[in-house]
Amino acid sequence: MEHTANDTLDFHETTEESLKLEVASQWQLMWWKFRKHKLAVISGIIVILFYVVALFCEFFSPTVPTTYLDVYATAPPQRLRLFLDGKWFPHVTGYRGERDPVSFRKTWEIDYSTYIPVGLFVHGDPYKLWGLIPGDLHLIGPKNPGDPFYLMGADMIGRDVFGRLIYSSRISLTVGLVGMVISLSFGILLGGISGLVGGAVDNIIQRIIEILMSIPTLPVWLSLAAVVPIDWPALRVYFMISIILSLISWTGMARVVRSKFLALREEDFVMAAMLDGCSRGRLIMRHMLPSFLSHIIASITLWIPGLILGETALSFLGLGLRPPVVSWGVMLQDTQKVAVIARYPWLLAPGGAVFIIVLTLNFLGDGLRDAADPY
Amino acid sequence: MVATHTTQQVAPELTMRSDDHLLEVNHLKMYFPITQGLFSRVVGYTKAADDVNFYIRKGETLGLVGESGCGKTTVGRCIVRAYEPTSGEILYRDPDGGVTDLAALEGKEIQPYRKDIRMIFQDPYSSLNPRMTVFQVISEALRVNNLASGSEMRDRVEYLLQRVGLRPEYIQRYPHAFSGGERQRIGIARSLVTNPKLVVCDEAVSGLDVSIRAQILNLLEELQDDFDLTYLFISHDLSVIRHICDRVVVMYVGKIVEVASGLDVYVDPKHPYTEALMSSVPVSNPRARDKGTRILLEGEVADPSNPPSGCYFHPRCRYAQQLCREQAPPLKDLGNEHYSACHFAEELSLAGVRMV
Amino acid sequence: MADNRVLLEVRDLKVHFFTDEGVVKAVDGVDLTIESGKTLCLVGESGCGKSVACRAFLGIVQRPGRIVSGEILFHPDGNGATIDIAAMDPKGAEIRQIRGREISMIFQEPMTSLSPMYTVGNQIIENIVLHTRDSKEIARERTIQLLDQVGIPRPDRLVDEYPFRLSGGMRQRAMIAMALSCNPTMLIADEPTTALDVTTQAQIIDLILDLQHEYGMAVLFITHDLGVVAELADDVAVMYLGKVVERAPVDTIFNDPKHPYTQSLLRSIPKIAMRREELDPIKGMVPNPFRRPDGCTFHPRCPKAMEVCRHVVPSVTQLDPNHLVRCLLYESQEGRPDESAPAGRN
Amino acid sequence: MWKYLLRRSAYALFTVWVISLISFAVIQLPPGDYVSDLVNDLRAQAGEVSPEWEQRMREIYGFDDPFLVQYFKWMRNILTKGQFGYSFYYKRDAVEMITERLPMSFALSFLSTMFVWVVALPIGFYSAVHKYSIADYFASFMGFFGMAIPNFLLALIVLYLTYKYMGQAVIGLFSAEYASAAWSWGKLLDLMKHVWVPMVIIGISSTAGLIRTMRANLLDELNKPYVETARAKGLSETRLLIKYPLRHALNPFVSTLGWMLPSLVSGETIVSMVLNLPTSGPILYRALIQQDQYVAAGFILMLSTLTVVGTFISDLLLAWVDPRIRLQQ
Repeated sequence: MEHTANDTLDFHETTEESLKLEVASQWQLMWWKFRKHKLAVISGIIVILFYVVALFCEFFSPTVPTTYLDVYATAPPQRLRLFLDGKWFPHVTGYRGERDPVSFRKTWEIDYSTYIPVGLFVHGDPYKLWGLIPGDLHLIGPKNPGDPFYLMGADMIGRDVFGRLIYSSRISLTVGLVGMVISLSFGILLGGISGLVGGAVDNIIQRIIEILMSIPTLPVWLSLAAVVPIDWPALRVYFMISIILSLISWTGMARVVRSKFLALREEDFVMAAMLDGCSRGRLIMRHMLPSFLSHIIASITLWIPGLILGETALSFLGLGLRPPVVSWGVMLQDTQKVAVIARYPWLLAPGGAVFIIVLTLNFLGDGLRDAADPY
Repeated sequence: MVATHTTQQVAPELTMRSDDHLLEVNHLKMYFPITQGLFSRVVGYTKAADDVNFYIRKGETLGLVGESGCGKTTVGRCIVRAYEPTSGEILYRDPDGGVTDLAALEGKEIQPYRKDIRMIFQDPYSSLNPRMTVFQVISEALRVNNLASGSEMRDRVEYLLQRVGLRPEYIQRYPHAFSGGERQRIGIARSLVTNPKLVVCDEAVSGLDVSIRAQILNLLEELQDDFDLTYLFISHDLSVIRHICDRVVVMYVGKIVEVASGLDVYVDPKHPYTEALMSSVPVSNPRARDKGTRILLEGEVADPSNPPSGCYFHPRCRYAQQLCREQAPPLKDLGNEHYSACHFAEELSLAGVRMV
Repeated sequence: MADNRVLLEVRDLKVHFFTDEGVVKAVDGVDLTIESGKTLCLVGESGCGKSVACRAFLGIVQRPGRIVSGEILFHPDGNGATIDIAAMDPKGAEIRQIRGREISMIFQEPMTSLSPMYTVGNQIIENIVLHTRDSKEIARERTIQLLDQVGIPRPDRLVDEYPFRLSGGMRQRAMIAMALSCNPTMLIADEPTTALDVTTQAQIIDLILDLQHEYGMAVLFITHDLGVVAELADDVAVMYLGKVVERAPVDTIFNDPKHPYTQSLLRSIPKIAMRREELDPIKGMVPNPFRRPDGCTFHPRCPKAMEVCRHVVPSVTQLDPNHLVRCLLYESQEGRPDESAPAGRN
Repeated sequence: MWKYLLRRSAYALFTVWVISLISFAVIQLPPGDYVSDLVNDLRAQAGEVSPEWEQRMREIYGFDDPFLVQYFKWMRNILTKGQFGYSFYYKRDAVEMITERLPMSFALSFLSTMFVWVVALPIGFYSAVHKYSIADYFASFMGFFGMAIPNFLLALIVLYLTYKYMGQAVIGLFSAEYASAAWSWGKLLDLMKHVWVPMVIIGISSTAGLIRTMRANLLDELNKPYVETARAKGLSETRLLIKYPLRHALNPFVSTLGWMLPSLVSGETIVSMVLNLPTSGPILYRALIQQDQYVAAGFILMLSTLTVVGTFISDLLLAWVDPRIRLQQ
């Protein structure tokens, strides 16, 4: 009654297809599962596009954010057209200026009879990529420098909303990341301690987290943000705001980490690894962390939107980042008055960007979460 | 009448009582604190194992039985040192003859013994990390203990896979490719990879279907002979215990109530609890149905954090007397390696399992 | 009171699950008869379809599962009235009149089968009021009486207790009390003792036997534990991959099994009388539900498989009035009976 | 149960105390104080301000006391006299402003909570029971939509749309004729007419979140064995769903009040600023900008206390609906 492999494994049919699945690692399985979630894949692509644009915003923006042409203040968005009379001729419509007879305010109207030729990879405002590499190449822009080119209209002092939107993405998208890193470190540290040590330490950390969670975030954000001195340099304000944003959100992360730790600690395979003789460090890094990581990544994706929204809200109120720094929230400051939105609704464009990135990050995070445990 | 002169408690000596003992557990206690409040004040203890004494001979299979919550898993985990016992000794004889108290070891000192005493888990699903290949799972113990590396390690894993009835080609696969029975085989290979002396099988076949269970039981027996293994077999399934064990330890609420050879415990029990347990075993023979003689236990298993006075079993015992309510009975040697923790072990004539 | 008439007749029942990966034929042509006052045990390894089958008898198979074909004929009383449960709307009022009143069911997990949000009494009273239209007070009296009958101590207090404050054994008793509350003609018990300790299991088995004796109901007991079968069955049906492969009185199953699967199953269980007797397990394992073998589904694991087993689906052979087997080994002796003939009629 | 109640209230009190400390500390953080602002203003307008006068002002306001002393005085006045200090900016008693504005904030948060529950419960329930139906997909999509749009932006869009299509932006909670009138039936009706816009805007993202939570919880519950038990009893599907899974899913529902309230109050604050509602939001904002410290600290304290009380109530509700919590303490 020798048990040979052939005796017991008649039924373990291995086909080409199942073999692929059987030797697939965690990340492969996750990818296959994620791939089935079409909406999440599309969202993922959009999110990546956003971050690529943010990374090379100097190139993607037709202008630099400080450029303004006050004659074109509050000019409405132009239409981008690719053909003229059936021929390839990318152009935008021109403007016709009129002076309001009552208020003497100069207003701009789209003039469909004039054209401003537009080209790809045109030379325009000079910039320094990442503040280092000088250049003047722009993805898109008017062929004759100086022509008005306002794809999303111009703001109150004639700056290009589209270009500023692109520049803002760098700040708005990374404030979320920096905030995330801070709250993640806090969260993993305290959640890990809580989950690993347990007992009184765990109890106390949990109570502190509960207290922090029951404080309404915005008033605290507001009061902390109000503390940031007016004369601080932009970079310092930027980090300060990230810290303020993360101060509140680390609590949730700590809870996620802790509960995951507690659940994992009960798993037999962790005890088995301990009995194999693994040190505590190896136990955590080699046996627990991999099951953790995928969940953490999914949670992060679902959390960044909150931080982006937080920054936007603070800056919108004038308590977050301040000009000359451009972020979506800073841009939205202009829209605080009803009269402004009523007349120049295109100034709400940064809101659209916030909406799209938050929506896609949510879809992406949802897909990642579903794929995080592919077993 | 209690024959006090023959009463002899399992003596707490520091050397082993017999040369063929591989392991001796003496006065083992495992108390889990019950805490309350913000600062986790200790308000009581769950006495999961309370003064447990037994020994395991080299090469034998010792069964540990009892209802759920009786502390059998706790004892197993103390022996593999997944838990740090509250007090007591776990004496282990090294292959070279030296005796070590595993319960007294701390931190890194346990490391050398981890490879000698291994464990097989109940749940074949949660006991294998789904994110590691079969090779990584099985070889982990070799790797962390620097016992082998490279092709030597690979050969060893492949050899073991084959020994437990799996194809060596499966080495790079992940656990999700396997069924419950196959996973349990992987778990067995993991426990054997370090050439252990003692394997603690904690309900190792309880989660499996009848036919797979039989396959695994056969495999365990075969491996015992080939690898010269000693088993501590923890189970609530009395027919499995009967099948595989040489001697049996019966536990009730953290205490040992009876120790005897596999046959004696079934046909000649000396503790009323064992008698009731045996009587509850369904017999796979419809002609043996005899409802009238079955002893049904009344009430519920006692709460290990608040056990009754005297003998813990007295509230459910149909032979209980005043003495049982007042005094906790010691584990008495009744001769012929039969021990019972009942005041009236010698007087009662108890019924064994219905065997037809 | 057992008059041993046929209470439930199942003919060629098929329950399939339509999943994204394909169709799982969980129950694939089951024929059964259950007589009033008797206990039928349905045995098989996990995944053989026994739980799905018994849910179908109550019309509570959940999506994506569905009764595809077959009849479940229920004869509630002696005057010949017949109801086909399989043909009923699973959400309709008619079938709800049968559930909990004519046929009631107890489940495997006593810990989760009762809602922790309501008291034990509330959940039993609900059943009584639903089917008898008695007042709450009368139902409560009956509930206390039932709890007493199933051996729950201090029933007048425990009636107001929440399930999570009771032990597993007590909860299973409460479940039984609930199942019996409307004097059902049939009780379906789906592995009611699997999650319990052996001592509690013995108590519950005795309780069910006692109550059956008293109420005269039929019991359909699903289990994978052959020891339990030997303790309480009158008749046994052995299932493998969605089909009943052998059906006989309990004594015949244990002492003269015919189907190779039943034989192997019996050889797989350790006997308490012997230490280390040779176990002869069935080789291999239950195949993937999406890739069922052709012919006799057991042939790849069968020690007596013949070439013909690979292609020919065996039909039911009647070895004697009470003994039916679905195996090609026996078909040659009898000739091939009509596939559509209802099985197990006596 | 009583023990639980006692412990829970002690815990709530402690939280409020910690919050009071935090809110007072936060207000003290910025360099300078109201007097230095005042001095700057006066210098700009009138030229010279004597240091003695500045010093005297500081003494009057007690700004030179150590932090703990100031905190202690502040707390003592709140607890014994119900006084929150003086608003330097509005030249009024802070408590007046709080009693004027806070009830509005409370009412708005309360109404938003009701809105969230009333909308999320049936939609979540329907979505779970009709999993993967078109309506379910639509609800999920709307849920994502609601979560992605910042509430102040929604407020701006509503402003824009109402201005464009109705000729007048919906601002405030009252029509002009009622804004400063005393309470009357007419004023209440007027409030009812206006309040639903901010209510919906504030509640929308919480509603989206709650629909998703509700759906997920209910889906979990639908597969629980006790549902099968109930089905095997012969209960009708609707009755069964309401009595069992819905009741179970209600638990997390009640406990969501705990996490929803802080975000509702936050949302209320910012939406109020955009829509210029007579609630705490705009005042708090002003006070923070102007370093009007007693007003700011008072509002933060009261708003936070409000949420703590809300969480406390949700815990009590939870113990009331869930016997496991009630009986296992």
